[in-house]
Amino acid sequence: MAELTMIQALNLALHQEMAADDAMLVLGEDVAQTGGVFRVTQGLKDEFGSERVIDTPLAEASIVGASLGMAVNGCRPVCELQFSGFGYFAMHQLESHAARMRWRSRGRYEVPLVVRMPYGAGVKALEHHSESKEAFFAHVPGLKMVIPSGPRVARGLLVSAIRDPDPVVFFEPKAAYRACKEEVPDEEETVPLGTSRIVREGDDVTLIAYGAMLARTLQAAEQLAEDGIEAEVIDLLTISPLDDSTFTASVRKTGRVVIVHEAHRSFGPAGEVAFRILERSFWWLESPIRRVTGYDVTVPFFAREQAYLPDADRIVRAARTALREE
Amino acid sequence: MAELTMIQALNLALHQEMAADDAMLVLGEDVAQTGGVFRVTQGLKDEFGSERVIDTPLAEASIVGASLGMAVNGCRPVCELQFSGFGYFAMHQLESHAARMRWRSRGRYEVPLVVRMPYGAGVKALEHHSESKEAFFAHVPGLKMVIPSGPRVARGLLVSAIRDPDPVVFFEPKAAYRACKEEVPDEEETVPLGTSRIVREGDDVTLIAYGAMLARTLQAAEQLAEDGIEAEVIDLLTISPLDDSTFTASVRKTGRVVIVHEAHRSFGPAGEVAFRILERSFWWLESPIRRVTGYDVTVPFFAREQAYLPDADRIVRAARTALREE
Amino acid sequence: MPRQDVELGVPLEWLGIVDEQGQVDEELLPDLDDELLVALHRAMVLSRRFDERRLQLQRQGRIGTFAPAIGQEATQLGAISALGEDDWFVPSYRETPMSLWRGTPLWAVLLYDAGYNEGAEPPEGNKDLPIAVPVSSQVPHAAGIGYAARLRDTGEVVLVSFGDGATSEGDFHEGANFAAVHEAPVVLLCQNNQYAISTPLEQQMGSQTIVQKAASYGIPGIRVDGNDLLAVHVAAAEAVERARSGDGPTLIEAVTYRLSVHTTADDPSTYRDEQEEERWREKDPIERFRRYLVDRVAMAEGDVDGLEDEVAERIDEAWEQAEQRMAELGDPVDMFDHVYAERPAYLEQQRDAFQAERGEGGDDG
Amino acid sequence: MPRQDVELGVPLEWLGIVDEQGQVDEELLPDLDDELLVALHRAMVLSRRFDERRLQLQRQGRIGTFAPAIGQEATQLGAISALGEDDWFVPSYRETPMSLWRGTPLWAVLLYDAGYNEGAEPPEGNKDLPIAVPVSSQVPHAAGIGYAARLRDTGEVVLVSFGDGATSEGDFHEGANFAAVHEAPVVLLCQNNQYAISTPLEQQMGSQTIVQKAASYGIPGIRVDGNDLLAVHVAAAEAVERARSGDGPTLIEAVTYRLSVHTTADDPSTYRDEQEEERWREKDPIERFRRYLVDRVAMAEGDVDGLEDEVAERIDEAWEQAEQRMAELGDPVDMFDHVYAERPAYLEQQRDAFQAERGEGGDDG
Ligand SMILES: Cc1ncc(C[n+]2csc(CCOP(=O)(O)OP(=O)(O)O)c2C)c(N)n1
Ligand SMILES: Cc1ncc(C[n+]2csc(CCOP(=O)(O)OP(=O)(O)O)c2C)c(N)n1
Ligand SMILES: [Mg+2]
Ligand SMILES: [Mg+2]
Repeated sequence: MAELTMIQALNLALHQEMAADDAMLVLGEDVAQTGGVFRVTQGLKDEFGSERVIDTPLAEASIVGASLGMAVNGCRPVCELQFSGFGYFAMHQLESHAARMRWRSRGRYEVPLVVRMPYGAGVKALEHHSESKEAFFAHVPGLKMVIPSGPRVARGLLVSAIRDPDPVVFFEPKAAYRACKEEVPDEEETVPLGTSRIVREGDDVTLIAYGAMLARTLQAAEQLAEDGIEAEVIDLLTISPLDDSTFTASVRKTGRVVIVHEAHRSFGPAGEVAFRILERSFWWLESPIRRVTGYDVTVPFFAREQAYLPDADRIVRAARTALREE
Repeated sequence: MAELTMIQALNLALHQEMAADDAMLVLGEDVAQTGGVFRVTQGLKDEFGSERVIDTPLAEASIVGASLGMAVNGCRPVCELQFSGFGYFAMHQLESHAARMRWRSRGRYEVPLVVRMPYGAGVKALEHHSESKEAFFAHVPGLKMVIPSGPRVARGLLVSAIRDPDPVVFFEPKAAYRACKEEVPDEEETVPLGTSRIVREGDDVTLIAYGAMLARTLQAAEQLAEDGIEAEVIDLLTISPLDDSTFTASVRKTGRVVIVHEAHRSFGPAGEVAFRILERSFWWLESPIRRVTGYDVTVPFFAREQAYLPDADRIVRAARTALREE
Repeated sequence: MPRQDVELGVPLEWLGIVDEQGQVDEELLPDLDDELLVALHRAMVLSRRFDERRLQLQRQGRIGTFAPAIGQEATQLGAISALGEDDWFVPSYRETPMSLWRGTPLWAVLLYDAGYNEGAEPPEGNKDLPIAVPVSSQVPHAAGIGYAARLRDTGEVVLVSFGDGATSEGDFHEGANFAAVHEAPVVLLCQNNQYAISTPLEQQMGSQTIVQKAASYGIPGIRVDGNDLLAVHVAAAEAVERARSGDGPTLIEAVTYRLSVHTTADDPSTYRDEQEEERWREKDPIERFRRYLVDRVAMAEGDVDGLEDEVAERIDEAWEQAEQRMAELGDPVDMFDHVYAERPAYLEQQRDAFQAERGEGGDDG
Repeated sequence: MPRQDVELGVPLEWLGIVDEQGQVDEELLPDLDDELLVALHRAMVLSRRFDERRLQLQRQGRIGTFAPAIGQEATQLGAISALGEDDWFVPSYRETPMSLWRGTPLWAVLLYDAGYNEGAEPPEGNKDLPIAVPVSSQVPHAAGIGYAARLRDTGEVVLVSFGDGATSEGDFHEGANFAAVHEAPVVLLCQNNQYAISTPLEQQMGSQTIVQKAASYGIPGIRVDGNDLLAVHVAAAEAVERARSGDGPTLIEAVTYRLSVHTTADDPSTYRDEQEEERWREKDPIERFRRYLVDRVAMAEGDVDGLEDEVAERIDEAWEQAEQRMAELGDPVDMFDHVYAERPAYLEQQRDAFQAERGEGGDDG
């Protein structure tokens, strides 16, 4: 048991899985010699050698495409794209191949592949380094889309993703990389894909979030509690396949919902969460589902990025509005 | 005034706009010499020459990227990607540049670019030729996403898209390319971007559709009418920016809604339409919003593609359920 | 020296063995078993007749669109016959002759053409990837399969096939470079059939040859007469050998011609003239190889007629089998299979709803 | 002939003029005005000092991360000085020296570094694209700008700059090929600074040189000593001239070295050793050019000191201006600008809601 940042927790997962399974590889731009621009893969090359921990050419489509080939030929590649803003370079390999190889070959070829990408705003980075387009990947059948919120679940989810027989897009919230430390057990721990969790119980309003927005949502819940409003906070963890039982059950209890994400508002993930609620818990709704999201503008350069992001105040206001209405 | 198929109507728009504006170019794979795999660009090369109607190398990212360059340097390129299933190859050029150049340069550089892509299932084509991932493009600030349903609006929308100062992704429903003919006026006619239309009035239930699904939705409305149920049918035409006034007004009248698209269900466009209704017309809803969509599976090869697609029966059933509930 | 030429550091060669007139360069002639030569001839004829039959079936509306390989049989069979059974084959979408040689049954090809996903399932034990439709996108896969083969020390080689137009795509570039950097055991076979749909080479690329693109990756390149089966075979065998012995990838440009349509949706008369087609028809690879066989191998002209009957019969049978399979495979509910290893709950619900609707009992939405 | 070498059909050359020891090849020496030479030297010094100051500012937390060009000044200024004012310049993200030469004010660069979108707006009349962060993605833009220039007969040339790692991306390949096929007036300048972040050339590409990639596109390639300003200038001037006269693109590989960090987030000691850096520091392009100037042009050693003071002052002033601009630009509501030519209704509503919330009065969601 050690207190770890998310970076350290992810690094632990990679180390342990590589040690446990010779078939596992790590590849990407600058992942080997320097351990990645965020050092998530630090130490792996020294321990497992440069055949299993590979600095690739600067070419995202081939990183994903070659990983797929490795997966088909008996390996378990975990590749890194340096920022999710550069994931679009590999979109066709993900959509047209990784997601389809099992299906296309009628189960003959599996693609046990993890594509790691740091995502999200809030670290004063350059353009394209603050993207949150998880909706792209969540909309593709055959892919799984996972986003951890803190060190411990990050480790558990990454282990599950690596062991999963299907391709997983794994978004890591840069803003949460070093934001806090958590106790992470030394021994194996997994968090199953496709399961969300209640991180705070409450009867008055359901707040649904994930990734870097979870911390801000919990902050909002604290603020609401000061006024005697008890929010139930749900951390989605897996965006697709989406666990809709936990939040629809919560809505049946509270009748009021706010969905929070930093992705752009229009055509963002909140739409799917809302539709599942409509389909399963409509009659329990006491006010319209609300969302607090990034705006429909390109994420501004960092001087203005905090204004773009949802914060606790916006979430509190939305919750209050949801509670006021009926 | 002539009776035209959608292909002919689009061709008319291209001819007239090229004749009217020397700055307009058409480029893409096989668009010049043969007039495109669907012949939408037929005759353009003969009339306007191979400098303005360009057969490009087989490379989607550079087709979009070079088009952007042309747009920045005084041209109005209309480029074709042969099928929307190959549009992911150019995703990074669309997301990271076309959508952002105006914004990045603070208005100094405009990108008056149209990216045409045939989309959708139903024509017995090969794998990747039946995609409907308009949600990708609709989620990107700075892009517009347009989908016509029939010949006349196709022509009017394409003209508007060409004249628009911003990049427009223009999806053409293959299944509607030659499905019917419509009167299309010889003289100029435009359909404004960002405006949906009511194609059938009714008080009982609102059916919202677009593209190739409009015809099936209208068919469903006819079937419902046989039982005395009057459906209001709305054709979105522009997916983004989404006109939410028309359908939210309709919902206030009917209280019941079914959204239809052939895109996959999860994280599909219906989520956004539903959320706008929640935000603007929740209190008028008399039953949960329902959706009839493609399933969350890769579009099957063509022997099974009709089973994948929404049909009139599924839409009718959903409407009846929406009406039954309260 | 202040101004001087740069050396490439890799060989770029041209190779032909049996020319159009049937002239043979004895020194370059490979030493192949007669049995193999006869089998290759048979495979060429089978592929040709199979394509012709499929063109008919398509016109009759019994199958959908497909990409015939007519004219490219020497390239495909010359190359694939250099690959071992335990090696990997990564096709694009025009490789029926190669797939048949590797063991895909005729009926499976027909099933695919008729729009059934089941046609794409590789036969048991076979190491072919399924058809890749997005041009060039399979090249990085080959690099990865090759990397894994080297890492796991399996001794496997990977042959990946693509067209002339495919070399313009970023994926070709990235995949070739990935393989080159890692000296992966990959053979890059470019079937230069002169056109990408309607687009001829000179509008496709700035370079005069495709083989010179090997220079970009620092790998050997060989340009070969793609209608000369023996030349292609020699080039491919050298490349396979190089790959297997750890010396990395080779780019082969096989210069050939698509004698038929791009796919059945295509009309070549809109972009090329009869004379050009005629010139290439004179270079027909099957005819050239047949003459060589009759000259060199104990094969009589008569054998060819027997072959035609045999081939026609095999194709008839295959169509019957395909029809039978189609009848069995009617159920569209199978579209919910193989999306993930395990079907997630929401997909199970969608499947249930689909089944219920077909019973007309269920709700939707 | 049955087996023979393939000809590339394009020249691939190496060029150097003033070597490390200051030896000059008189025959290759270009005939440039003293005034221009002095201005280029001044620009090199300004860029170097500006990068150094920015490294300080970044460490103090006053600006964010950026990519210094220290060590690459000869490559950048040699090349950009061959371009006319009416030509286009398409940078990636390490081209501050070039941008400054083209007229971007120092304060705008600082504004960009401090996270203000306003810093990316090109100055009035200037034909530079803004910084492109996604590696290689700007290469196709240059091809398109060039195509339009040719079509509209403007006489413009486009210079696009990118790194060694950038050549691995599909976009480089596609963009270069597009330009080559259409003989667009484009100069492809590869700044080979030996590393892509931590990745050295030999892990980046299979080829021994970058210049040989020109063969893929059938365009001339020239490899040049990138720390020799005159050599780079000559190569670029030839390429610009070729482009302008309608003979299409050229690939220039300028061999140089990034003497400093990749960006301020980088620690080079994790991937390269002091000795290597030392060897390259001895080849410092500014020092080499200064010696040449003192020898050849009527410039005294003393002039250099005055230059340092002048440059320091300019940078001080620029930082003051930038701070002033930042103070004026506080309002985040500007993030709703320039998304489209006209703000659509839903975005107007989001903007209104944002404004209302800041007044603490509004609802959200
Ligand atoms: C990425 C992508 N873009 C476009 C297409 C449509 N398309 C199918 S085949 C083809 C031409 C391919 O030409 P080439 O590589 O020469 O191979 P050939 O068909 O001649 O064998 C095109 C453009 C596609 N399948 N994939
Ligand atoms: C498409 C893309 N992938 C990854 C990155 C992250 N990244 C920024 S610079 C860089 C290395 C670029 O190397 P090179 O092309 O040699 O240029 P240099 O930085 O050395 O000037 C990388 C990987 C990026 N910006 N864009
Ligand atoms: Mg071809
Ligand atoms: Mg570099």
